[in-house]
Amino acid sequence: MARAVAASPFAGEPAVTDALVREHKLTEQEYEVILDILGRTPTLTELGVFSALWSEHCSYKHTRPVLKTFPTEGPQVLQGPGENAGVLELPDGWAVAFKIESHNHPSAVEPYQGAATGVGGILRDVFTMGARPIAVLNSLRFGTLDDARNRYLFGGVVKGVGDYGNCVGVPTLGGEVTFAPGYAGNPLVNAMCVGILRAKDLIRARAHGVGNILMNVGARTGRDGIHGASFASEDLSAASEARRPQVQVGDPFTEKLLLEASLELITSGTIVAIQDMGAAGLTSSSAEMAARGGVGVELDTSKVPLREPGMTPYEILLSESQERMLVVVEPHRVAEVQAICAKWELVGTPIGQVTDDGLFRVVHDGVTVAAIPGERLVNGVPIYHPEALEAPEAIARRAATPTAAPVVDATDALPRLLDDPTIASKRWVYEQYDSTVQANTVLGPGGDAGVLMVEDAKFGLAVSVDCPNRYVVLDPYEGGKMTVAEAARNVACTGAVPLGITNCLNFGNPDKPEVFFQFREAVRGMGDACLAFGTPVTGGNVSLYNENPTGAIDPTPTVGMVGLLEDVTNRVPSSFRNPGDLIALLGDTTGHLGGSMYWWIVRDFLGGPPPPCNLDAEVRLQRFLVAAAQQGLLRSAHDLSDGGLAVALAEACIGDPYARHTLGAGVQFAVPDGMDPAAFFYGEDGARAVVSFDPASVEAVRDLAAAHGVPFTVAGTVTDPNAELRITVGTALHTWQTVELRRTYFDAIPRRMAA
Amino acid sequence: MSFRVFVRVMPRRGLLDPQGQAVESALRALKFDQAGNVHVGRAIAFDLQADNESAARTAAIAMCEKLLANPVTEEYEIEVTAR
Amino acid sequence: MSFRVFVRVMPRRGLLDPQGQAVESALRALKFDQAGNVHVGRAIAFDLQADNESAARTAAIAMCEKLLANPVTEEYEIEVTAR
Amino acid sequence: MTRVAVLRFPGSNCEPDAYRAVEREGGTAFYVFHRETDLRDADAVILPGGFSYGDYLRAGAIARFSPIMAAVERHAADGKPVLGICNGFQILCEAGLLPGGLVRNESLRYVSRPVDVRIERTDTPFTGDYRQGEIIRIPVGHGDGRFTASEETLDQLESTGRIVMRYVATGMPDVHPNPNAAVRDIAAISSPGGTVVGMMPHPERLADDMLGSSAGRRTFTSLMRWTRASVAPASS
Ligand SMILES: Nc1ncnc2c1ncn2[C@@H]1O[C@H](COP(=O)(O)OP(=O)(O)O)[C@@H](O)[C@H]1O
Ligand SMILES: [Mg+2]
Repeated sequence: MARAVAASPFAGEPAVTDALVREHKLTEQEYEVILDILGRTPTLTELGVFSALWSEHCSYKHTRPVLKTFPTEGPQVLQGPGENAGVLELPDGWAVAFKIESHNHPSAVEPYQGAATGVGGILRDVFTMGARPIAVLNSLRFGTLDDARNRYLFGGVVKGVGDYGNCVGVPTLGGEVTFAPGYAGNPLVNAMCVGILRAKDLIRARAHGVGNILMNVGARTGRDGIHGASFASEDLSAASEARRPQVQVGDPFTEKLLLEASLELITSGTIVAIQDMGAAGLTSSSAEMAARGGVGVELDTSKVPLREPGMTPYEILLSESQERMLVVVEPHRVAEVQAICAKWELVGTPIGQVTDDGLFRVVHDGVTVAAIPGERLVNGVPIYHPEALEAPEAIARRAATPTAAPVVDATDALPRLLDDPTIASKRWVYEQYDSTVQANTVLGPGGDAGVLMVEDAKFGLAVSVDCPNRYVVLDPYEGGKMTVAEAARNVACTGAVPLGITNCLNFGNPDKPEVFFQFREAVRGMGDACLAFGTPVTGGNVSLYNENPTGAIDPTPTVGMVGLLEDVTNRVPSSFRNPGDLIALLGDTTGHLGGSMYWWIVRDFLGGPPPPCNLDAEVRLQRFLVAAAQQGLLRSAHDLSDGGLAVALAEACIGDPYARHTLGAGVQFAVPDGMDPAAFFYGEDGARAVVSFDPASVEAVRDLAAAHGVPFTVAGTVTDPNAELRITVGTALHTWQTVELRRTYFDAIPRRMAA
Repeated sequence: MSFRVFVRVMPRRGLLDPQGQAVESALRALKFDQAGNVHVGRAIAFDLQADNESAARTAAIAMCEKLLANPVTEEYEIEVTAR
Repeated sequence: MSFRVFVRVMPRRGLLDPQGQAVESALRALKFDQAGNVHVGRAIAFDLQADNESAARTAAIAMCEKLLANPVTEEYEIEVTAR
Repeated sequence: MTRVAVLRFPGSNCEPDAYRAVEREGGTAFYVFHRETDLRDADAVILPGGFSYGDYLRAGAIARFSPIMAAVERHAADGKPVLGICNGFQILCEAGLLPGGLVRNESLRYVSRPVDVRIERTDTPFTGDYRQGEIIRIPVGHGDGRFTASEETLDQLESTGRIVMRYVATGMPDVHPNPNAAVRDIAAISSPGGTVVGMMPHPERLADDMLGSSAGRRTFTSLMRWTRASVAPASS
C-alpha cells in the first residue's frame, strides 16, 4: 500500500482547524481516519479533496451495503455498476449503455441551469463509455401547480432539460412528471441517457500504464460549483441559499463538440481511458480512474486551463465547471489527441501523468500541495449502517381509510382525474423537447414507452422511466417492487422484452431511521422484482438529504428500463387504432383503492395499503404482451396505472398527442359481487393492461393469454371517431364524450401554467 | 412624470458566459480583434410613470429584484431618463 | 485608448415582440402597472481599443452592422464610454 | 449519380439524418466541414438543422461567416440547388441568400411536433415530386422559427410565387396549425429562381416508413430527379 509523504500548504492557505474540518462536513471519526491515512495533518487542499470524495454523493458511505444487495448479473450484462454507465448486449454486435442521475439540489436553487447541467452530466456518462447518445428521458417531481414557486421551478426545469438536449441533438423519448405536496421546495430532477455502441468499442474509465499522460479536454475551469459534491449532500437551507454563486452554467454547444471529439478519440483507439469531470470535478475523475486502475496519479494544477485568474489548487481540484473530460493517453499520442480536439474546436492540455507510487499527488508550480494514498482516498471512507425503523405514522397511514365523502360521483370522477396534472397529458412538457432528431423515433413521448430503431438493424429499443411514488411512501417494499414492475410493463406493452434497469434513489436524510427504513425496503423490493423479471441493475445513482424545512420528500426510487424489440416492425402503440377492433382487459381486477389517485383526488386522502405487487402475475403479463406483439396480434396495448381502468380506457380513446380525432369505445363488464363502481373504475391493481386487436384474431389472442395464464376478458369494441366512451358495469351505463375528455386531458397543464 | 427606463441584465461576474465567448471569437474571426471581454445579456426597455426620478429608480429596482433579473445567475444595471 | 461599449439590440419597431408582451403582463400581474411599452432585446458589452471615441464608435457600428444586429429584424443603439 | 454536399458547422446535429435521406434515395452524400472552401463538385448542397454555434447571438448569425459559405454563394449563383433545413434556413437568411429572418416562436417555447403544411410550389428542386396544394404532415423542432419580413418583401414573395410551404389547419383541434406564428403561415420559401429553398420543417426526419410515414422522402426523390434532368431552374 502506498505510504503517505509530505505535502506543504499552498501559499496563503490557512492551516486546517476543527472549524474547517466541520465546515467540510467531515465527522470527527472521519477526520481521525484521514489523520491515520496521512500520518500527519492534511493541508487545506487535501482536506477539500477528502471532503469531496467522502461526501455521500461520491462515496455512498450510507448506502453501499444496501446497494450491494441489488442483482447485477445476467447473460446480457457487458458492464454492471462501477463505471460511468451500465452496458447490455444487443443483437448483431451492438450494445446499449444507459444511466440515470439526479440533479435535485442544483435544480432547487436554479431550475434552468440545474436541469440543463443534469442532462449534460448524464450525456457525458454515456458517451465516455464509447456510446453515441440516442435518447434522453427525464423523471421530474414538483410541489403542486397552484403555487407560483412550483410553477416557476417546473417551467425552468423543463426549459433547461429541453434547451440542453435539443442543442446537443439527442431526442427526448420519454419521462414522467408528478406533482405532490411532498416535493414542494425540493423538486426532483432525474435525467437518463441511453446510448448505442459497437460492443467492441466499449471503453472503461481505468487509468493504467505508468507514465501515461492525463489530459484535460474541453472547457476551461472556473469557480463553478465548488463543493457541489458536499452541497448535494446537505439539507436545503438558508445556508445553501447563501451558496448560490456556485451555480454551474451549462454550454450544450461545447458539449456537442465534446461528444464528437470523445467518440472519435475512443473509436480511433487513440486513448487509454476517458472520464467526465462530474461531481467533485478533476478530483473524483482522476482519483477514481486511478483507483479503478490500481495506479497513482500526479496532477499539475498550474497547467489546467483556467477561465478566471488566480485560482488556487483547492479551487481547481474541486471546481465543477461543466463540459470537461479527463483523458489518459500514451505519451507518443498526445499530439494525435490534440489534433482531434482541434478538429472539434476544443483544446486538449496535458495536466498530469499516471504514476506507480499509488499516490494521488497534486503539484502546483512545482510545490506538492497534496499527496494522499489513492486507494484509501477512494475506498477508505468509513461505511455507515444507519438504523432503519418505520415511522408509526407511516404504519397508521397504511391502515387508514378515507373519511371524506367523494366530491363527485363515479362518472364525474373521470374528468376530475384526467384534469389532475399528475395524470393529465404531459404534452406541454415534451413538446419543448426535440423528440424526432436523429430520425429514429418510432414511438415518441405520449405512450407507454419510447421506441426507437437503430440504423440498418432489425431490432429496436424501448425505454421508460417510472416511479409510483405514492405506493413507495405508503409501503416502501411493495412500492419498490411496483416501481420496477411498472417500468417493465410499460416496456412490454410496446412488445419489447425488458432487459435491465438503472435507478436513481431519491430519499431524505439517511440518519433519520424512518428515512433509512424507506431506503432499505425500497431497494429490497426493487431487487426482488429485478430478480423475478431477469432485469439486472446495471448502475444508477443515489440522492439523499432531499429535505426542506417541512421535512423529507416522499421516497422516490426512480427506475429507468431498457427493453429489446427483436423486430422493431412489431412495436405496438398504446392507443386504439381502428373502429371495429375488439377491446380486452388483461389481468385481475379486485378494485384495490389503497394509495389510489381516486382516493387522493376525489376523497382527499393519501393512504391505505398500496396495491400488492404480484411479481408472478407481472411476469406472465409481460411475456404475453411480448409474444402477442411478436405474432403481430395486437393493434394497441396500454398498461393500467394511475387512475386504473377508466383512465386507461379514456387514454386509449383520446389517442396520440396529435391525433386528428379521438375514437369511441363501448365496453361491458360484469361487476365482481358487490364491488363499488368507483373501485372497479379507479382501483389500481397491478399486472393489468387494455389491448385492442382485429376481431379475426380473437381466438389467437385468447389462446395466447390462456397459455400464459393471464386472465383475459373481451370487453367490447372500438367505435367511431369522436364517439363516446361507454362503459356498462353490471346494469349501469356510464358515458363520456371522448372529445371533452381529450380537451380536459391536454389542457390541464397549459391552463395552470398560463395562470 | 413619465420616464424611459433601460435595464441591462448581464450574466453574473465569474459565471460561464458561453454566448459572450462565442461572440468574442466570432468578432476575432471577423478581424475585430480590438474588442475583448465580451458579454451578452438581455436588454429591457419600458416607459414608467413616477412622481420623480428617484421614485422611478426605486420602482425599477423592485421590478428587477422581483422579475426582470435572476439574482442567482444575473446582475443588472438601470438607466432612467425623464421624457 | 480603452473604451467600454454597450450595445442594445431591440426588435424592430412594429415587429411582434412576444417577449416584451410577456414581461409586460408579468409586471402587471405583480402590480407594477405604472410600466408600459415594454420591449426585450439583447445587451452586448465589451472592451474596445481605439485611438479616440469617434474611432471607437465607428468600430462598434461596423460590428453591429456586420454581426451583432440583424437589420431585417432588429435595430441597435451604441453607448461608448472611455475608461 | 447525384452528389450532395451536407455541410457540418460546429453544433449542427441533423447532418447524419440528411445524409441518410439522400443515400436512401440513391444519391451520394458527403460531409463538407465549415472550414473547407470547396464543395467538391456537389450537384446540390444541404445546410442541415441543429444549433450551429449554439444558436448564440442569433440562430445562424455566426455560421454564415464560415469559410465554406463563399462556395455556397457561388453554388447558388450558378443556379444549383441549395436546401436549408431549420437551422440551415436560418443560416441562409442571415447570409442574405434568402430574404427575411427567423425569430423567436411567439410562444417563447421550443416546439417539437408534427405540423401540416401545404405544398405551394412544385417547380423547385425539392418539391417536384409533391402535388401542388398537397398537404403533408411533417415534424418541426425549433425555438426560432417565426418567419418575418417587411410587408414589401412578403408581398413580393407572394406575387412571385416564392412561398414553397405554408402551415395549414387540418383539424388537430387542440394545437395551433402555425407552430411559431410565422407571418402569413410561411413554413418554406425560395430564391427568385426557386433553386435555393429554406424550410423550417424536417423532411429528413420522416423519410422512412418505419417512422409511421415517409412524407419527407419526396423532398429527396425530387432532388434526385431534378439533378438528373438538370433542367434549367424555373424562373418566374
Ligand atoms: N442506486 C444504484 N444502483 C446501482 N449502482 C449504483 C447506484 N448508485 C450508484 N451506483 C453506481 O455507483 C457508481 C458511482 O455512481 P455515481 O457517482 O452516480 O457515478 P458518477 O461518478 O457518474 O456520478 C456508478 O457506477 C453507479 O452505477
Ligand atoms: Mg457522472
